[in-house]
Amino acid sequence: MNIAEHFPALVIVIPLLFALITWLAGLINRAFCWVIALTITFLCFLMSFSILNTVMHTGRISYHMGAWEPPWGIEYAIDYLNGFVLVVVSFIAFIVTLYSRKSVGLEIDEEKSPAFYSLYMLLFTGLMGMTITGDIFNLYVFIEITSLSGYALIAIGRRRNSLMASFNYLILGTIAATFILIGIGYLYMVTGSLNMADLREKLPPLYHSRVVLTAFGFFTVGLSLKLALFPLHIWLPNAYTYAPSVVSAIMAATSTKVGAYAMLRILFTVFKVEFDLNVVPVTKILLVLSCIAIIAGSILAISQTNIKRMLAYSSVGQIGYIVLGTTMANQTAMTGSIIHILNHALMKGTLFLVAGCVVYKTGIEDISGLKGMGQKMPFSMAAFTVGALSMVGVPLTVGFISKWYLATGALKAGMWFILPIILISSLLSAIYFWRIIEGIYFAPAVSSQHSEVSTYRSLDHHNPHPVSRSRDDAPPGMLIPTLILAGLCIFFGIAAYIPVSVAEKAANMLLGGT
Amino acid sequence: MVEIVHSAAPLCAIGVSLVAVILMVISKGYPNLREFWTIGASILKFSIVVSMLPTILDGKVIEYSLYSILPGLDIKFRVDPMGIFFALTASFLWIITSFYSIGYMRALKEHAQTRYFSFFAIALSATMGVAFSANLFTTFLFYELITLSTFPLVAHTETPEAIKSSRRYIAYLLGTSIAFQLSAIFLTYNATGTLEFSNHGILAGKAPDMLLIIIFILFMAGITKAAMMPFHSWLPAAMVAPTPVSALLHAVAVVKTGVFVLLKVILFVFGVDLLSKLGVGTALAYFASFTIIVASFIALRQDNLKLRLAYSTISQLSYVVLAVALLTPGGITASIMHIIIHAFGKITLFFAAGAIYVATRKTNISELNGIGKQMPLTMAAFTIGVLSMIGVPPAAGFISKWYMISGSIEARQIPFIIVIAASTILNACYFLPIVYTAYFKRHDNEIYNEEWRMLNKGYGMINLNSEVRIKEAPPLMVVSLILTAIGTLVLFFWPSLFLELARMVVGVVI
Amino acid sequence: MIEIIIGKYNYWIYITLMMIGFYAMIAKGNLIKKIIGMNIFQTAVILFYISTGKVWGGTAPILWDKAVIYDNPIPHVLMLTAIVVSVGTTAVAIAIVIRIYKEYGTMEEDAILEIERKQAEELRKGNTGQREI
Amino acid sequence: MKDDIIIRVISNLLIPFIQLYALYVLAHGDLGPGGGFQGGVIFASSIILYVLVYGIDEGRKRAHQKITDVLNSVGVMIYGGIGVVCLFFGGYYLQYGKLPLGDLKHASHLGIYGIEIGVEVTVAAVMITIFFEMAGRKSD
Repeated sequence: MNIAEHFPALVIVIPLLFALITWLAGLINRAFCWVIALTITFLCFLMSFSILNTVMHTGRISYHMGAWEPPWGIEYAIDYLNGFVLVVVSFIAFIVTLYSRKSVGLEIDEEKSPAFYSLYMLLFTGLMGMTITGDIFNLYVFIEITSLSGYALIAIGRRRNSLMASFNYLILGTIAATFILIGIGYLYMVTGSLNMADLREKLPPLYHSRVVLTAFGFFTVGLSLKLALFPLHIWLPNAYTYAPSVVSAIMAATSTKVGAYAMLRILFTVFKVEFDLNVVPVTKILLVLSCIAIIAGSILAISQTNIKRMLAYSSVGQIGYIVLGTTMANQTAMTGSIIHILNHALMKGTLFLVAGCVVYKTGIEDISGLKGMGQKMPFSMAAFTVGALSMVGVPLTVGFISKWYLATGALKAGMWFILPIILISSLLSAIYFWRIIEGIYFAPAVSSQHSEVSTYRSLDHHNPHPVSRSRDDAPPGMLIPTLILAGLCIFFGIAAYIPVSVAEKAANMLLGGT
Repeated sequence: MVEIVHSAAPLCAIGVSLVAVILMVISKGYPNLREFWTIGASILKFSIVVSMLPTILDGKVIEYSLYSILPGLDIKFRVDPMGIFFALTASFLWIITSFYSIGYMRALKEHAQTRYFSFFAIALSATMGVAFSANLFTTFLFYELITLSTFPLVAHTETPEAIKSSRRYIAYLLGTSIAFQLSAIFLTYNATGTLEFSNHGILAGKAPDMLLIIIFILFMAGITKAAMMPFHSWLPAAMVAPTPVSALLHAVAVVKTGVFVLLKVILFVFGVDLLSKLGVGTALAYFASFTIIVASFIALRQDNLKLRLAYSTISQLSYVVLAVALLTPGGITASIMHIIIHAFGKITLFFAAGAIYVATRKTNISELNGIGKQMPLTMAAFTIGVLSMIGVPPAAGFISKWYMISGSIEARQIPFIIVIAASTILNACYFLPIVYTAYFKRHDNEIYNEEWRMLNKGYGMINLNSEVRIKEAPPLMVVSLILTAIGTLVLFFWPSLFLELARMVVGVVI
Repeated sequence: MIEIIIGKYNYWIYITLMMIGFYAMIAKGNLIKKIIGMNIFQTAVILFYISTGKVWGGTAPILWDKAVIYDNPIPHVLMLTAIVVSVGTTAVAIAIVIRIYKEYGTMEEDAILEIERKQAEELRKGNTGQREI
Repeated sequence: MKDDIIIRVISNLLIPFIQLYALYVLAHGDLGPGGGFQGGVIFASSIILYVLVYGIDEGRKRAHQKITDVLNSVGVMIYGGIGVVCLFFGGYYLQYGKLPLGDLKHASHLGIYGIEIGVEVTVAAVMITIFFEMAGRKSD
């Protein structure tokens, strides 16, 4: 038995089984949970990496569940695109798990921590499953696994505001999932198939059928809700703000990304590019929506005072970027879109993890709470700065790579008006991040050398929480994962060819090339 | 074809101060050691730059490809006559500024000195990066690095006023470069498929004229470091920084980076032929003229010495732009020469302003009555700087004005001669009163002392030394500013090396 | 026209049910009613699936010795999964609502939002108070 | 309601049959209508009936929380475990035919039974847990 052959099944089954084992182990000793979660996410990361490696060498892998042949059985199909997303998801999950031990200890009741890790693993299973599956109904099932564990994770914290956030997410998430289910039903009605690759072959003659058009409409709306495309983003800010920091981090970094991936799959694998461009003007609609999302997300982010809420709105804008690249249907922009899945996961992961560090150390979520933190938490704040610069799109960070591809792609497609939109949003993000960075490093705070000025400073109303400047950074368990992500923000900004080489192939594949 | 030498020397020149930063942070607790690293790095950097000079004078070009992020996004260095010209200026003045900084920071017992020296070194690295960059991407990269690394320097005092000004600083520099410069780069890449500088431009024939003009306008608006109106107000705002920062960065490194990049864009991205075909050169020249005159008028009204110098800088920077916009050999020579000539002159003036501040804590011109007697060396240097600004021999300013006028004549653009003449008069109007105040007005103290003497007649308790209470600034500072003043004179008498480099640039682009 | 209404009555039933559920989910203020609406919504989809799998005159798809007309079993199987999902969603929803009731003492959305608004205002006041000191 | 003799006797009588029926539904799940999910729900309903009659505390004694909690997970593990065991015998995930349980048909048959048992255990345990969680809350 060649075990590597079964990795596609194992990356789903192992976390699923261990989600439950985690919980049982928690009955014996709560400390086991974190160890198991860490081991399993790491194992899955290695397996995903191996899968991607195989895909890069041999092309598309198809795994038949229970040895049933594809059109009938459930197929797990891995190509360049989802191999890439698998690695991203499992890596971020591993990093966040590494980070979670202290943070969970602070933000979640101790007796709930086994449940937390169990749900966390289920969320991870769901995300991996959504990514890997080649069966459209299986996709729905994994969307629901992801969502259900997501609702529970958001509500698991101590804050009561999180309950309403979670409930609203649940209602909207259920609408979204049910819409997707209806879409699947209609496609099954006319084709009798649930396999994505099979649907791709069977659908073209039916492209003008009203049933297919209806199905497509339901898919688009349902998935847009799932990935929080403006104006269907309303569940996202509250959910990210009130969830425990770890949950915000993993959801912001991976959950919406996998949603975007599912969108790509439906738009470009189940349907063909010709359909999106010629039959239904969906690319045009999404183009407009994503442009609005980019601008609106940035503007809304500026007006926030809670740091996690600000990051959440910024996510709304960034999701706009991912969708934007797909709508132009040319390879450069599509590459930008796919690579932004990784890049945004890294950047937003870093930023949310730093927010978690600050909450851990000070309990403050307000932006003003970050003032003067440059002295107190130098490493966390350095990571924040890297993440922020990356969001702005400064060269040598990952943000620049995404913007480069999106902008040149837009120009190649002859869509000039996208250039100002991308740049305006960069400017807006520069505004809301620079505000914080300036506060971090140059906030008025008590310093002995400037006694004359410091009396004035302590009266300054901008500084409601005078913080001591003595160094008191987050514990290494939280700091190291944060710094790893921040480091990767720079590493992949420089060694961009690594993810780009995969993303380019994926984009080419989605657009109908070989 | 130009012979290309592959060498890592440009990378060393950039990297040496970055290495020094690490050493500085490590030796945080030992000020003397830390300052040693600054000085050491500056001298090493200058000598590396000088070591490249013979190769360049031989007509060769040094190239070094560091890394390629993606196709089209290379970090690549090329040392050409223009780059080495700028690098020589900046790295030489860094040595002097280092000494001056040490004197200044220690005399004022400033806080966060390690941060100050570290970011200063980073800014200089970035300046070298711009000087040696071989393509627009590398330029943009280091351009942004300058902006980011000078921010802590502008906000150094951390007072609310400094924070406010630095916010404006970053908003102008980062904002315009993202909004305009980056979009111009995207458009250029889209049109040509490359970002490499080329001797005759890369854009010719690659896009419709309308688009080219748009790209040109975007570039001009995006390179805000050149402080052309209406994007100039960051420069006066940046004057809240400590004086050495204003001196080196906001009179030399940052603003000269602006005009340098502008020159690069005009000469190596568009090319002289294309621009004269499009006819935007003249438009730019008129624009620059407007800035020259208006900034001079604003400078007239400033009482704060550093602000007056800042507006003078805005006006002088536009000389460079005006000269290159003429697109004639004389104009280009003038603009390149003016980079170094203005650098030496203006740094002298700023050094003097800083020395006056350290010695007297005075910042306003109206308070400087009689200062020339108390600080004779400083004010002598200041006077030389003023002469250079106005363009009076034997100060070097004369040379650039000379070439500028000859360039205007070559281009048959008489209006610009009038502009240059008018601005010379204006320069004199706002600089000479300072000199007059310093030498010929009686110091307040003298009046005060006389009154005091009369009042206390018979008590015998007069401190007879009180009128010389104000002494020269610390020796490190005075020596520095004298050196730059001498440099201004030397440039007038022996400009041949730099003229040679400028001539090489002209030979290449036309 | 009449054919569309009569002949495809299963769709009309499913659409009506779905809209009832949808309305309840969006418009009702009581959280439990929202959950009920959600259940109706999901049930409507289940009905839709099952009706598409029906073959006129077909029997249950059980393996007999002789070949007969039988219904398409796949939609049924799929709906088995959907029912499980629906049960899971309902369970999570009710669990959250129970906690909401415990925390806020009400299940009316408006009342909860009012409480949250007041809380936020107090927090803001507290902050400004701190600032004035 | 445990004081009501009729209800008590009838439910005592019914509960074993309900449970037996649950197993019947399970056993015929592979070829006929039914299966683990339905069987599990039916099984859970017997416990729920018991609780309705005898009250929560009495019910908890029969279906102890620890046990249901563990069974929640065990069922899924049976399911997943069988799938993984298939891998060891050279099959794909859940390819029961490769299990060493006789010929292909037989092995598939037994494999699917194992799966159904797993589903039944989990569904029954989860239903019971949900019921206890909802019903067992005091009005605190």
